[in-house]
Amino acid sequence: MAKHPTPLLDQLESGPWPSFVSDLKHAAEVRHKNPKGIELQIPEDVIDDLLGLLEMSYTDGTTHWKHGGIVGVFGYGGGVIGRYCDQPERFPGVAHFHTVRVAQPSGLFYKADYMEELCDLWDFRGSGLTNMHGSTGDIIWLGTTTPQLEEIFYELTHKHNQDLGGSGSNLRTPACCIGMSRCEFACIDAQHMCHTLTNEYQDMLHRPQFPYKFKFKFDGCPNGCVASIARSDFSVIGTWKDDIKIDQAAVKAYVGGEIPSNGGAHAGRDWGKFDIQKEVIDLCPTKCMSYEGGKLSIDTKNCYRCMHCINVMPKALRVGDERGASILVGAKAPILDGAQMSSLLVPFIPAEDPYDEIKEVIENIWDWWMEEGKNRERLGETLKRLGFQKVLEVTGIPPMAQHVKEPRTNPYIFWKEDEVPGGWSRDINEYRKLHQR
Amino acid sequence: MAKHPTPLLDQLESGPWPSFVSDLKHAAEVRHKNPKGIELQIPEDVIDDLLGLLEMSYTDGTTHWKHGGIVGVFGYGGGVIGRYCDQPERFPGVAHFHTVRVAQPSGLFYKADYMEELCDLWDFRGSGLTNMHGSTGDIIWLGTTTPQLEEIFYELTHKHNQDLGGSGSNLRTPACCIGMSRCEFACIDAQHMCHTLTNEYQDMLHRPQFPYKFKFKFDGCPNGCVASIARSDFSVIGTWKDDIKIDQAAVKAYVGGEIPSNGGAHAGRDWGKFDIQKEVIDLCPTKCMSYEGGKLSIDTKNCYRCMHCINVMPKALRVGDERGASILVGAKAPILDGAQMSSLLVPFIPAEDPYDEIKEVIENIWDWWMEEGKNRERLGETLKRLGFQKVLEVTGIPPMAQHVKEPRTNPYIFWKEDEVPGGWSRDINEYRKLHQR
Amino acid sequence: MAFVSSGYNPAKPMENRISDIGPRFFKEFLPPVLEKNYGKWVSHEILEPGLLVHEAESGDKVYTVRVGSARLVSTEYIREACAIAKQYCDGYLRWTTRNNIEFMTPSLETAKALKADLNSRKFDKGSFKFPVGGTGASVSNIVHTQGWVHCHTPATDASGTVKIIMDELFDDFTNMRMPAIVRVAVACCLNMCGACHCSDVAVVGYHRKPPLIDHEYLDNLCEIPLAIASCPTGALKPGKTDLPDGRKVNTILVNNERCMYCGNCYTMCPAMPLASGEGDGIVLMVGGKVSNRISMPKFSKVVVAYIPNEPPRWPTLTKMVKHIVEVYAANAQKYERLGEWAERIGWEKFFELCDLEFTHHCIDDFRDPAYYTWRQSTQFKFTKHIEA
Amino acid sequence: MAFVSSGYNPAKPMENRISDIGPRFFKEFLPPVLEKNYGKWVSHEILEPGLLVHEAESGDKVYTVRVGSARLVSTEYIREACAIAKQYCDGYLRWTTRNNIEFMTPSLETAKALKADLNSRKFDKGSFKFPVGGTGASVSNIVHTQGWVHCHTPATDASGTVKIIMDELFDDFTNMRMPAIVRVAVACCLNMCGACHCSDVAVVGYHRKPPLIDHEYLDNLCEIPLAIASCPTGALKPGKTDLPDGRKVNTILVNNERCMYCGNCYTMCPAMPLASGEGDGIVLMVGGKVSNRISMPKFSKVVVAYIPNEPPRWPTLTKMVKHIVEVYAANAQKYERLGEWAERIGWEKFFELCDLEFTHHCIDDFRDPAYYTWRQSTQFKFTKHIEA
Ligand code: SRM
Ligand code: SRM
Ligand code: SRM
Ligand code: SRM
Ligand code: SF4
Ligand code: SF4
Ligand code: SF4
Ligand code: SF4
Ligand code: SF4
Ligand code: SF4
Ligand code: SF4
Ligand code: SF4
Repeated sequence: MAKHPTPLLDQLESGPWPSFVSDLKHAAEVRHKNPKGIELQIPEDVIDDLLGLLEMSYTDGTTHWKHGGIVGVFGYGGGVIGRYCDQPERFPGVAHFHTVRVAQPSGLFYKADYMEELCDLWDFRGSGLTNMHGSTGDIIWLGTTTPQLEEIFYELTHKHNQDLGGSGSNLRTPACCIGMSRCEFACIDAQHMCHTLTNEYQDMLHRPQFPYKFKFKFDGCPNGCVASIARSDFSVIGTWKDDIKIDQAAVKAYVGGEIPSNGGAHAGRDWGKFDIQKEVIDLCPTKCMSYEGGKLSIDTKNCYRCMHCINVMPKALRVGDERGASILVGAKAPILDGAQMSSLLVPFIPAEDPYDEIKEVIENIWDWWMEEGKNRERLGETLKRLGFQKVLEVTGIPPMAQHVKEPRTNPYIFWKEDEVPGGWSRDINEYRKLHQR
Repeated sequence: MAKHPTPLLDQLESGPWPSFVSDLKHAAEVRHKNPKGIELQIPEDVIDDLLGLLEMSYTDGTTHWKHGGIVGVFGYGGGVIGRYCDQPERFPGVAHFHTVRVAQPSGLFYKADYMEELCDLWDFRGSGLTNMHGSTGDIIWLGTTTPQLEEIFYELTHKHNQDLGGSGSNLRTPACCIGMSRCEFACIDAQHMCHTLTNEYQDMLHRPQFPYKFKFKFDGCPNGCVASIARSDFSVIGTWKDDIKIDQAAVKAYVGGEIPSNGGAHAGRDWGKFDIQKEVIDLCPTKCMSYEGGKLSIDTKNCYRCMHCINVMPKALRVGDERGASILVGAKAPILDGAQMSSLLVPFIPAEDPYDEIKEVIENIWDWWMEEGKNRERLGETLKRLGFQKVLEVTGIPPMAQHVKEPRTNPYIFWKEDEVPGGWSRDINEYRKLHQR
Repeated sequence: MAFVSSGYNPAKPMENRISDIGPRFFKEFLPPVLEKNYGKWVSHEILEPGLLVHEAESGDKVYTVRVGSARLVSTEYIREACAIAKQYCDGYLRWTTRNNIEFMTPSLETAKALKADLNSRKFDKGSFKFPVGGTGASVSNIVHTQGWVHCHTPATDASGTVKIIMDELFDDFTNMRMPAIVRVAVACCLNMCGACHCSDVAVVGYHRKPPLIDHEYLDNLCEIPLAIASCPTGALKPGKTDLPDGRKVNTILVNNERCMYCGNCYTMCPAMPLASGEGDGIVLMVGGKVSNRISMPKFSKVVVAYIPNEPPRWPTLTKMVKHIVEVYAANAQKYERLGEWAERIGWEKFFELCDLEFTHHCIDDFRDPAYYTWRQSTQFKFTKHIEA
Repeated sequence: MAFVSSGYNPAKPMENRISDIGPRFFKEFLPPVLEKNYGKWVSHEILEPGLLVHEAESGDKVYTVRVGSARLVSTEYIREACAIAKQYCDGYLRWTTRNNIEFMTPSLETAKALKADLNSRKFDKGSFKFPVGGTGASVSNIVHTQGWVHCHTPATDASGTVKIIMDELFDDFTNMRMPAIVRVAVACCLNMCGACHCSDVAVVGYHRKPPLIDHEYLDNLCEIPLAIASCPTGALKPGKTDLPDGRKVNTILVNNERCMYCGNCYTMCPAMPLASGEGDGIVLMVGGKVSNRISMPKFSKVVVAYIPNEPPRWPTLTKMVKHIVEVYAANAQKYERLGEWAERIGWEKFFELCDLEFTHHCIDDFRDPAYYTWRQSTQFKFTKHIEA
């Protein structure tokens, strides 16, 4: 018998999609049975009480978690989100229900053994509930009590060689796509870069020194599988400079219908015979391709490297060899001034270990943002407030037409005093000599 | 011999384009000769002094007109722009140099006799210099003295049945394209509407009662030959609802090259044989056309009425029969908050004499803008400040997807108190029953 | 039960302290075939829904089976996934950036057996544990957030809405009949931790009532100036109020007319809750994308300003999402993302085809950029909205 | 000379006053063939540059000859046009919305004779009086403003810049080899009376120095609070200053760093002039359009932030305008307006093809909408700017 009846939540057990309610109920049961005889460090009822509390939310349509709560581990300004419920008498198991953010490995690969070690720790010292993964990328452990936080951290670092992730006005846990591990499109080593920069900037990740949060994300190519352009203050995206490599025989095979288009991604419907003109040439955003006499050509200097043609014919087309990254900056969610996507700052930058060129850009931006950013102002907001020009100045990047989709439509142009002959100081009497009052 | 040497201006006499300097010099000469023996009411040297003053500007790179000056005719709050030069000793002929704005007839048609009468009056009581026409549309008479203003007005109204145009925080002189007088594309009678509304709102035109200036402009069709969408607070543009009328035989004649494309507008270069697919079908912004088996078809419900196909084949395609107007609002130049083009308010409205439906829209907008608009705030700025929703409310126009190019990307949605069950007033104690502190 | 120390000494927190070691190095965890061919992949193919093959320069192949997962998962569930990984994949597994789990093996045969096994595992009430799918032109898993399970600011639940939407769209998770990928995201408040702002379909919880002020405690709990400064619309000002017991306290006054319910003030001050069972609900946004493919990334747009919270199964929400996805599937061209389709046909046509009411709430009125979303043209299509 | 009264009695201004009669009714002035076929036109054709024929349902035709004109014209010039109208066109004529003059006749023969006559008339220093052209895919006349001829706020001249640009582009006024119509506008200050903001080529005069304060007179001449409120960037504040003679006066202080030289303050207060021979000049904007043809109307974009005033013939300006028009003519497709072309190839390509330097001034930093002009994508073309 469940501790709290959950008639509403029970309705989430039907339907094909994996039911978190079924999972939680099962986990609660196992927790009570405790077959491994774990010396549970937080209430045995934690999951039951979570379900009960959630049922209450499902009934009255509001959350029952109290506002914030500052808890954490010594010396770190992040990695733990404090949480207390507003019905501790009825649901004592979740009176404290803090989150621990565990830093994930680049690309979210795991060995089962290691995962199981982590599960053991979390069953022992926490609720056993997790998010795989948090939206930023961390392994999220949901629900433990304040006294367990240091214990968990100690075990993680001492036994599992494993650190916490970010929260607060810190560098947040960087994330990347699967990249070179398994993707033929990767133009940069997103996973390695992510790992390297995460380690390089551990201090920024654990100790708040920024105006607000700051996120890195690394996409291996413009397909954007980690959505860096939408959700990171600093988005690094692989790209290339030279020709797309074309295997003309394979192109013919696509045209002949021997290879399924787009790696078979559209196999669920009959879209008719593959039509290279309609499906590739005409959809190219710059119309820089042509297919004539059985030969595909691409006018590289007009190519946007949008990936479309390569995505459609991955066995015929390959990204170029002169690879590097584009850097875009400033993405963020809507609070406060409306959402932003990242804006192109560096069209092309080398991206080889140890990534010095990229670090230089990062550090220049941080120095400036830490100086000029207001409290709770994301980089994108600082950019909007002070102008894109400013970030060019502090990074020493010359303005380029690539920085804009279009030049300004208003002529409200600021000049620096030294750009205008004579500067700002003028003499009204001189002026009046030519212009009577 | 010229009164003032003008070595710089003289360099504007060469080159093929009509030289205003040559014209002015010639006019100055005629003025001195005064063959008709006119009793000149303002200085004979007015043009010479203007040229001298202008030469001074060409030398020092600044204007020599003083700031503003409030002059006008009794009972009118506009129609005259006061102007004084800042070098009255050197150039006494232009010490006063006020502008008179004479209301132009719709479509800028004139009888020569009438024009000559006006010239006589202006030679007699002014400088004889004009702008044909001002950017808003008026006949602009450049340069007279304060005492002449009432005299000019008296003669205009008594002898020439002619009123002044607008300036100040008034309705400005409305303007229109040539429309039905000579254009086969006219969907509305732009000229008649312009004339009718100008007369209807004479009071608004002459007596300042608005927060700022307000401009009407009337384009017969979406080609926009009077640029109403760019330069009027209230832009009326002809359009239609039903099918574009197609003369299939004439289409064939275009395809066969028998009729020059676009009314011969491209005859100055050899663009090759007319290609209906490339030049019409593929350029249609909605791709709602097709040309198959020698037959042109248009899917009306997807047509944007952009005019392109009609412009290219004016002898084969005609605008539809169910005609009316779209109304767009809020255009203005960049000062203060950046330029605006007009935004679509009424997708389709009947536009037949006496234009009652349109007047209703105008008056609803004015009532609201006069109430809510700040001093020196153009309608477009009020719209931006208070939201497009407001103008829908006051005009009683239901919100439609046509009002936007795209729906909002931010979820910062305002609700009216009565739209939300329970409204704004809530009881913290009730809340605390469910949510402990 | 008894407290068990990890070895940590609270009296000397720095003793033996290890910190700043970061995450584990990912290469430790790479399946051997991936490590061997790192950076040397040449192509891929989706053999069946949820089953991918990647081929390396060396000729090596790796087969990947992708499965959906609730994201809010227990260690029991993770252990089961680990056991599967051990049985079929030498003990390696990974998660995708959208909360799916991937099992990889160099053998097609193993992959097929694995797929069958995964699809056979169910929870006791019948839902799949590891449904195979989410590849290619499908509706993949939903990126989402905490909701009522853990957060203090939600206006809706996340795990529940995800469950019911995925139930509704399940066939399209296991199938690849969409014109292009369809990315759904759920965020339970305007903070949008799910980064909904660039999703094909974005389900966003939001409040619709101004904050409720707990005058009695406000001055103790909050820094009044900070809370006031946090309001983006300037709806707050300092004030005083009389409590029922006669005490006069400093507090914050809300200009309800200017409030847009963003919750920024509540983030700064717990004495200003916004949550309301009758006010809160969902705004539906569509047409965003992240990839740079063909068109540039796009923001999602508000197409339904309000859908009530109807737990546990949010029938109005699921119906609307399903309907939009179906209309999109029926009308868009191959490769065309939802937003690209809507832009091609025009948003007025989108509303018509999807049978959505266009309300004043869909018109942007937030700051100066709003102007650029209005229509500065006579170009529009006549739809049934105009008759209205 | 002696004052001649019109009949107006200054002592009794309302005596016999006629007001609010509006403009003359346009139908009085319509050539008979237009009046007869009013609203019944069926098609048109441009027979030669500057010579149009329109055909009515009735079968009637009217031939129109269009000529360029300086707009700033004397009564002498108008009288000459009237005489021509009387000679060839029964005494009717009109102006176009772009300051051209049109002569209409139902006879082709007359029209041809008229055209020859018009083209033969010149000013004594050789410039045409009535150059025929401005139709079809040509560079038509320049819409413009007052400049140094009459206005108090200009940063450049209008009549002069128009003259030199039209001299430079003259062949394209009389010729129709452009890909589409090319509309040039000149405005002498940011008030942009010429509605430059939507022109293919927009030449805009602007100041580049903050206002110069005439402290001695400011408080007498201006309402200080109004002037301060007029500044869109908040660059002004009230203050006091000591005059050389020791008097302390109320005045306005300018935060030069925040000033964008818009001149709004000067419009409100004559004691704050901005004009400066060394600071003032021209900003060149391109790519705007007004028509709804194919693409929606577009704003012009800043492509050259500053061109010095070089009266009398502004050689740098003319060279740049000419160059851009030539590059456009050589590269755009038939029917493609300048802005449509630039958008199709991408603005980075436009700068490359036109050999223009891209400076920080071209990046928008005015208010929130600026963000939307930056590039939120990895889509861009490599141009020589990137090597830089
Ligand atoms: C006479 C005039 C109307 C008037 O009331 O005075 C006029 C007359 C015609 N316009 Fe216009 N337009 C006139 C100003 C305009 C303007 C306004 C402006 O330039 O300030 C525009 C909008 C310009 C813009 O988009 O920036 C304008 C955009 C058009 C278009 C759209 C062209 C395009 O490619 O976007 C057409 C259609 C066409 O050219 O095929 C058009 C078509 C026409 C037609 C063919 C209409 C007709 O069937 O008679 C007329 C002859 C065009 C020609 O000269 O080739 N008219 N036309 C104006 C002549 C101005 C001049 O002297 O140069
Ligand atoms: C596994 C994963 C990367 C990872 O590190 O985990 C991944 C893997 C692949 N992506 Fe992706 N993408 C993954 C998230 C994304 C995301 C991010 C997101 O959805 O949050 C995007 C951006 C989505 C957006 O634009 O809103 C993304 C946009 C693409 C695209 C562009 C598709 C488009 O039409 O815009 C491609 C190209 C394609 O599909 O042909 C692509 C292509 C691929 C390929 C084919 C790359 C390759 O050669 O291996 C992989 C298989 C795709 C498939 O399943 O059909 N991947 N891909 C992610 C799987 C998520 C999932 O479980 O569903
Ligand atoms: C756990 C997580 C949601 C999830 O279920 O996955 C989360 C949860 C919270 N986020 Fe978030 N954010 C999470 C990823 C994101 C993302 C996505 C991302 O990083 O890619 C975003 C959008 C991208 C961005 O950074 O803009 C995001 C944008 C926000 C914002 C809005 C920030 C902004 O500048 O617009 C807030 C509000 C704030 O910071 O005050 C916020 C605030 C919060 C807080 C701390 C609530 C608050 O107001 O203080 C939430 C704590 C919930 C809890 O009780 O655990 N969270 N948050 C994600 C972190 C897990 C992880 O570490 O992996
Ligand atoms: C004469 C004329 C220019 C010309 O050479 O043709 C003109 C001249 C002046 N305009 Fe204008 N405007 C003229 C048409 C326009 C137009 C075009 C139009 O109406 O189509 C515009 C752009 C459209 C618009 O209304 O936004 C225009 C936008 C302005 C502005 C900016 C208003 C704004 O809201 O952005 C100002 C500044 C102001 O009002 O303070 C302005 C102010 C002025 C003032 C009164 C100068 C001032 O700061 O007080 C100029 C007087 C010049 C003089 O000495 O004669 N003028 N002005 C045009 C009126 C002639 C006529 O009646 O036909
Ligand atoms: S972003 Fe590019 S490199 Fe990375 S996984 Fe996606 S397709 Fe591959
Ligand atoms: S990558 Fe994109 S822009 Fe480049 S050729 Fe292929 S489709 Fe065209
Ligand atoms: S706007 Fe239309 S109706 Fe008016 S003149 Fe131009 S083409 Fe003709
Ligand atoms: S008017 Fe424009 S949208 Fe309509 S069919 Fe013609 S080209 Fe297409
Ligand atoms: S979206 Fe809002 S409610 Fe949901 S987890 Fe993020 S902060 Fe909390
Ligand atoms: S909810 Fe947002 S808008 Fe409303 S008072 Fe709070 S901060 Fe201001
Ligand atoms: S643009 Fe400026 S300077 Fe020129 S006439 Fe208009 S207000 Fe005067
Ligand atoms: S010129 Fe414009 S920005 Fe500068 S002080 Fe004056 S009003 Fe302000």
